[in-house]
Amino acid sequence: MQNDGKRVELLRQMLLSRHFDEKVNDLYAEGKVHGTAHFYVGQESVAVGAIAALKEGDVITSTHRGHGHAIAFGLDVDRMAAELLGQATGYCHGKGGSMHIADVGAGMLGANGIVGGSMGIACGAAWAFKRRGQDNAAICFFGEGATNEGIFHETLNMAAIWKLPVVFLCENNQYGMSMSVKKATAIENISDRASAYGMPGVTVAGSTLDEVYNATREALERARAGEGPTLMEAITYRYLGHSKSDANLYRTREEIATWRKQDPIQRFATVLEGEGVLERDEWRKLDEETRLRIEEAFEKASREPDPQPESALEDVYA
Amino acid sequence: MQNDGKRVELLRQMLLSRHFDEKVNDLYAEGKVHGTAHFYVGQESVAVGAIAALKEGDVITSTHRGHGHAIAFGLDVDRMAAELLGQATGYCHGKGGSMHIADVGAGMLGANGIVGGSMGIACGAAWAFKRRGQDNAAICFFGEGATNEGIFHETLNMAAIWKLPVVFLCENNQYGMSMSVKKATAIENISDRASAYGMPGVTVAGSTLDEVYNATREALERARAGEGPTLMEAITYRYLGHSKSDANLYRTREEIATWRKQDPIQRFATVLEGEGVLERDEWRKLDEETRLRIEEAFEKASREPDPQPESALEDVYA
Amino acid sequence: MPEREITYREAVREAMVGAMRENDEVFLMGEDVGVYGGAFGVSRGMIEEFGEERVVDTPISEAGYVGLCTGAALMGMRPIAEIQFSDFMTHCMDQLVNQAAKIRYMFGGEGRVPMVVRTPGGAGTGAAAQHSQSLEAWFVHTPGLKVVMPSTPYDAKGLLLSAIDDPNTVIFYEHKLLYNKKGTVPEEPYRVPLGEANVSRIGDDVTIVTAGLMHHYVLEAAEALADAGVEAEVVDLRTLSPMDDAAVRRSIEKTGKLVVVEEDVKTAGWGAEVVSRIVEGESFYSLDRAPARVAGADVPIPYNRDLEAHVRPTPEKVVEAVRNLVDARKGVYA
Amino acid sequence: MPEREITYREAVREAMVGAMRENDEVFLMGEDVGVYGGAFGVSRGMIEEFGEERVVDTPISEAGYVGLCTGAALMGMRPIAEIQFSDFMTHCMDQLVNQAAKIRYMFGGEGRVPMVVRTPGGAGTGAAAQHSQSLEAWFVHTPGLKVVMPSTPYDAKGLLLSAIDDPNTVIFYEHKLLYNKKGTVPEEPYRVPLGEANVSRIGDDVTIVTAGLMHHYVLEAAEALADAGVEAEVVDLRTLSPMDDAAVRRSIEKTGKLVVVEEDVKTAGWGAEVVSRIVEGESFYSLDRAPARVAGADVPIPYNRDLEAHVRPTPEKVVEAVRNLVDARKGVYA
Ligand SMILES: Cc1ncc(C[n+]2csc(CCOP(=O)(O)OP(=O)(O)O)c2C)c(N)n1
Ligand SMILES: Cc1ncc(C[n+]2csc(CCOP(=O)(O)OP(=O)(O)O)c2C)c(N)n1
Ligand SMILES: [Mg+2]
Ligand SMILES: [Mg+2]
Repeated sequence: MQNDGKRVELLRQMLLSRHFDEKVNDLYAEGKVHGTAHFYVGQESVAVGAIAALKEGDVITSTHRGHGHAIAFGLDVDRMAAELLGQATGYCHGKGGSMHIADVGAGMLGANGIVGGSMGIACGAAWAFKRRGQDNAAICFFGEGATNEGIFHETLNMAAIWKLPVVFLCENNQYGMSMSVKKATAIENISDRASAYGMPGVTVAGSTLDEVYNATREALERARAGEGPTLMEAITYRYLGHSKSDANLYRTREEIATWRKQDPIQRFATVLEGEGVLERDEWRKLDEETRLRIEEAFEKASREPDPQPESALEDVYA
Repeated sequence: MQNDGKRVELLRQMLLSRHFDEKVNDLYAEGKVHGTAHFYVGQESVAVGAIAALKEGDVITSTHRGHGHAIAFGLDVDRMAAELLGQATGYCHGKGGSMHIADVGAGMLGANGIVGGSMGIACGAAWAFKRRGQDNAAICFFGEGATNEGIFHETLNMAAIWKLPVVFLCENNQYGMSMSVKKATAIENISDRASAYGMPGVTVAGSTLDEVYNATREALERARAGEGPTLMEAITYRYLGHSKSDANLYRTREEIATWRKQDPIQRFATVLEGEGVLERDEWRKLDEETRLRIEEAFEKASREPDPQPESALEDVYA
Repeated sequence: MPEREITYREAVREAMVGAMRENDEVFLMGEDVGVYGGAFGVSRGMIEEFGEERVVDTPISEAGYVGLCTGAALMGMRPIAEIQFSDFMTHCMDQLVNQAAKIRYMFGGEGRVPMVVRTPGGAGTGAAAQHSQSLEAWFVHTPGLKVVMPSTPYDAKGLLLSAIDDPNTVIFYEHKLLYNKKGTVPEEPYRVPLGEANVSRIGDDVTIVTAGLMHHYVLEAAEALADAGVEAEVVDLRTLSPMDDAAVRRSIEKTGKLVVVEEDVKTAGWGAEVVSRIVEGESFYSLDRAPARVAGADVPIPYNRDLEAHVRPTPEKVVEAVRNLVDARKGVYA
Repeated sequence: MPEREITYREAVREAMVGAMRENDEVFLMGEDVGVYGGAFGVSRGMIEEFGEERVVDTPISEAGYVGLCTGAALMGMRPIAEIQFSDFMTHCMDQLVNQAAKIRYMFGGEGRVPMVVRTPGGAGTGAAAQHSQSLEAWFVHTPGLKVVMPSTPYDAKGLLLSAIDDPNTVIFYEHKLLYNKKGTVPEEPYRVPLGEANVSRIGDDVTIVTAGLMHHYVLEAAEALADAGVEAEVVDLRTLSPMDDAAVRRSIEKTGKLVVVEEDVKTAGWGAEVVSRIVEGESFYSLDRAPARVAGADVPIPYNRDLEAHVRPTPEKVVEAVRNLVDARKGVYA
């Protein structure tokens, strides 16, 4: 388990992630961001807990719902904000937007607008680690909806037969857009699918950061030891709509309220309080501090330069 | 179980299938057929045993290795032979060849040159049965290699959640082309994959016709009762190369010899002998009779007319 | 009686609802088409009328459900599959190209696949590279498929009804930026035949061939051109495959000038086929100028609004291309 | 010293072997590429030298392993993926088009995917509709991908080495009917640059643009035409994307006549792009005849040998098209 300073940092990351997405949500409502975005609010403990178990040189792949992964991986919220506003200083210099934020050099191999789209990429990174004899691993994040795409099946099978150092981390937030996991599959747990590939499957309470952290650490150890991949399922929930345009017709207010009660941030803060790592007013302060950090990021980003129109014709080929 | 006459008929179908493919193999060797073909020799008990459990109005989908399924389904060897020779009187009027033999009206929804290519089609037929309230079912044949394609995953999941009347019949003949199932997957049995969809999985000895028949009958009963699909795995083996051009470098002579010892036709004939249904010389006679029937089919086919060249431009649209 | 105006979205829905009332074998299948009403709200309200057996929410399995619809169609049903964004057609290419498009031919004419695949294409929504593509040229290049791309609510309804009737697989392209567009649409069912272009504006000076959203950009450009004394004849193809090049040819004989306006990336887009069909025939000799294409730039669609506008065709770019063509021999749009 | 002749198959292999000896980061991955040596024997013997870690047999999971190669390339490796028949590219369209082709652009230039996807295309083997397609136009229509289609053993080796060096994703089309074709190939490594056409025959009367197997049909036709007094200039594009239309343009200025010969189906094939690039520019005014395309018929490939021949381009059809073009204004090949 992490030391106290690290644990406070994890809380800070969750708060940063929460405030980032709440801010973006507001900006959409005000018509100040265009395109679309998908909010991670409610799921923060998964990205933060899992990524905390990584070490230098490890990589992640993300999804359409990628802000939280990026922040947990340490990406700069200034450059993320700039990207969302389409600025030249954004991670993708304004070409990618919310669904394509990446920092390949750092090991964040990209959000992805295609459901299941990054599963091959994660395996390829793991392949490179293995071939190069590096002691590194990849975490591949995806939603439970993605586990019904063919690519899920193909990549898990290959990772298993070649014992690739990758952790498949399914964030089961109960819905793929409007489709309930109960209707989309006829199984109890998504992690049950692991047995189809001969790899271990494990389900954890996604709202409990420590559970996510511990399970990921174990899976990463297995991966680094050459024992191959693990299918991890973190049970979680998204509070907000699927994307900016979602009338939430497929679920009830009560359901959302119930999940909000087991909020991952609250929960972790309470744990830290119990451990005597952090006092209540300290985390209130942290909350405010991170909120302001995000305000500042978007404020700053709004003053960044637009890309040159002609740059639209560049970067197609290397 | 079937009555005596039916059982002799099943033996006859297996023999017809064996002779058909051995004949085609010879014709290739002599350069008398072009394109490619995949031989079912050694697997006959699977198609014949499974299809024996069907009833009027049921359908099947087949694969690149489809001659045996077609014959077991009752397709006319004359028109099959004609198709292989590219004649106008063939099932596809010379346009399809070995990999596309079909008789949609009869319920044989086609061989398929794409690995996994017919799995969606089988589900669609099952969907139609269900929607129309028909008491029918589909058998979807495919090889163990096909179970690593994404479409396998997607269609099994959909069939499970919607309880479609379909039996997924995996013919595990140990190889997908040169790729051993042991290397291509990290699991014991292909039928273990059923649990990823919440459907039953069952593995049977494919060389034993009665086992195949019984398991299929059960699966079909389940399907017709609205209880949904089953993943059946029949352990089997192909004696000949993957296709006409295969140097068999990936397996040993001994392995082939071992499997030939448990030949499904021999085995079933011996059972019939034991049951007193058939005497040894009767099955020798049947063997010869079916061999001649195939000779005759190809002889006849060779005298059939070629299609008109202009017909190549027809049938793109209905 | 005043003519009824409804949106393009409603027109598409009306066609589906009409067909489903008429024929129990028609059903709609896709991601979030049920209570959610589809990502663009096209099927909103349909599950209430037809139930979840006929308005079917699928898992995220594009290949799987398009394959299933192919099989159902082969059995004589009339499936309508919805692909949430046309960019995801990449997932069901095998089902569409190797199965649905070829089954009839491979089986020697003994079988048919009367399926419709509806999908919204196009850019302009800030959704970036994986949610903004116009990939219809792939399907135009696939024998056995038909490709439809209506530009108005009227055509959307009439063409979709024809597509559902058609015994072949039809790829039906909608456009996100058209869904809210209103137009006159009769309440009763009617068919607009597949494969027939619509000459939506008469003019003597130049022929502009287009389809889908671009049709509106072209009409806008045509007005601006008219102000400058150039009368454009506008041919809305409506169906890209089979392509009504005869209609284009007739117009060219009059105008002697051809501009194609397409949203997809220029290189190997369907506009190249329009140009080629015209120039490789007699019409070549009717052209008094080099033909021109106004198309998407050969890049993925960028996120930033200005960058996106920079790479897309616009009415202004159409005007410029036409003026270059008309004004001077050498001013060909490049 | 006599010039060494090897087959196209051996040339492809030699490029792979050379690159793998030079650079440990290069590997080959695909179905049956190991002991089987690939469906067409291209990688035969390679697993013996490089082991199964670098010559990797995959499960039948085209999307999966092309996705894996995409990721490995993003990490700086140099994967070569083999798709057993180009018809199965339908399975990995998402990985190629939505991921590999766009990653660099979507990431604002911060990332690259130096992957090669080798695949045999084309008909003529009696393998029917699902094993005979020429789908390269789809990739020509995809910004971010390069598309190569060598016609000779020399080009196959030199272009493949360039493709492996290239920092972008390259789709490398081989042809089943070329594998046994022999030609002079230097033993040492050399590069043929991507994007440069080869004028393989000089002539004044007509320009014939082609690539791949069709190049040989065209050369055969050119000989027959020469006997009849028509001297064709032959432009072998070699790379379809980026397309060297400048080379075509230069030739047209001399000959004034254009015939494109492509194996893929005519409608919306890459030949339409060649024609369009020529006619929408200044070259339009250099043409003294309507250009013509000789292409595959707009049908799937049928099984029967005669039917197959009927729908494919042949040297005879090329001769006929050129003669129609040269002889008379109205005899345009339709
Ligand atoms: C291939 C593909 N199909 C469909 C979509 C549209 N889509 C975007 S997100 C989404 C739901 C994804 O569900 P899940 O994987 O559970 O992730 P979550 O949104 O819950 O985080 C859908 C259907 C897409 N982007 N890509
Ligand atoms: C999508 C696709 N990939 C690859 C192939 C080439 N291929 C044809 S059969 C085959 C092996 C199939 O193995 P399996 O499913 O076990 O069937 P079997 O041949 O053993 O009957 C392969 C790789 C194909 N036809 N389609
Ligand atoms: Mg989800
Ligand atoms: Mg097999």
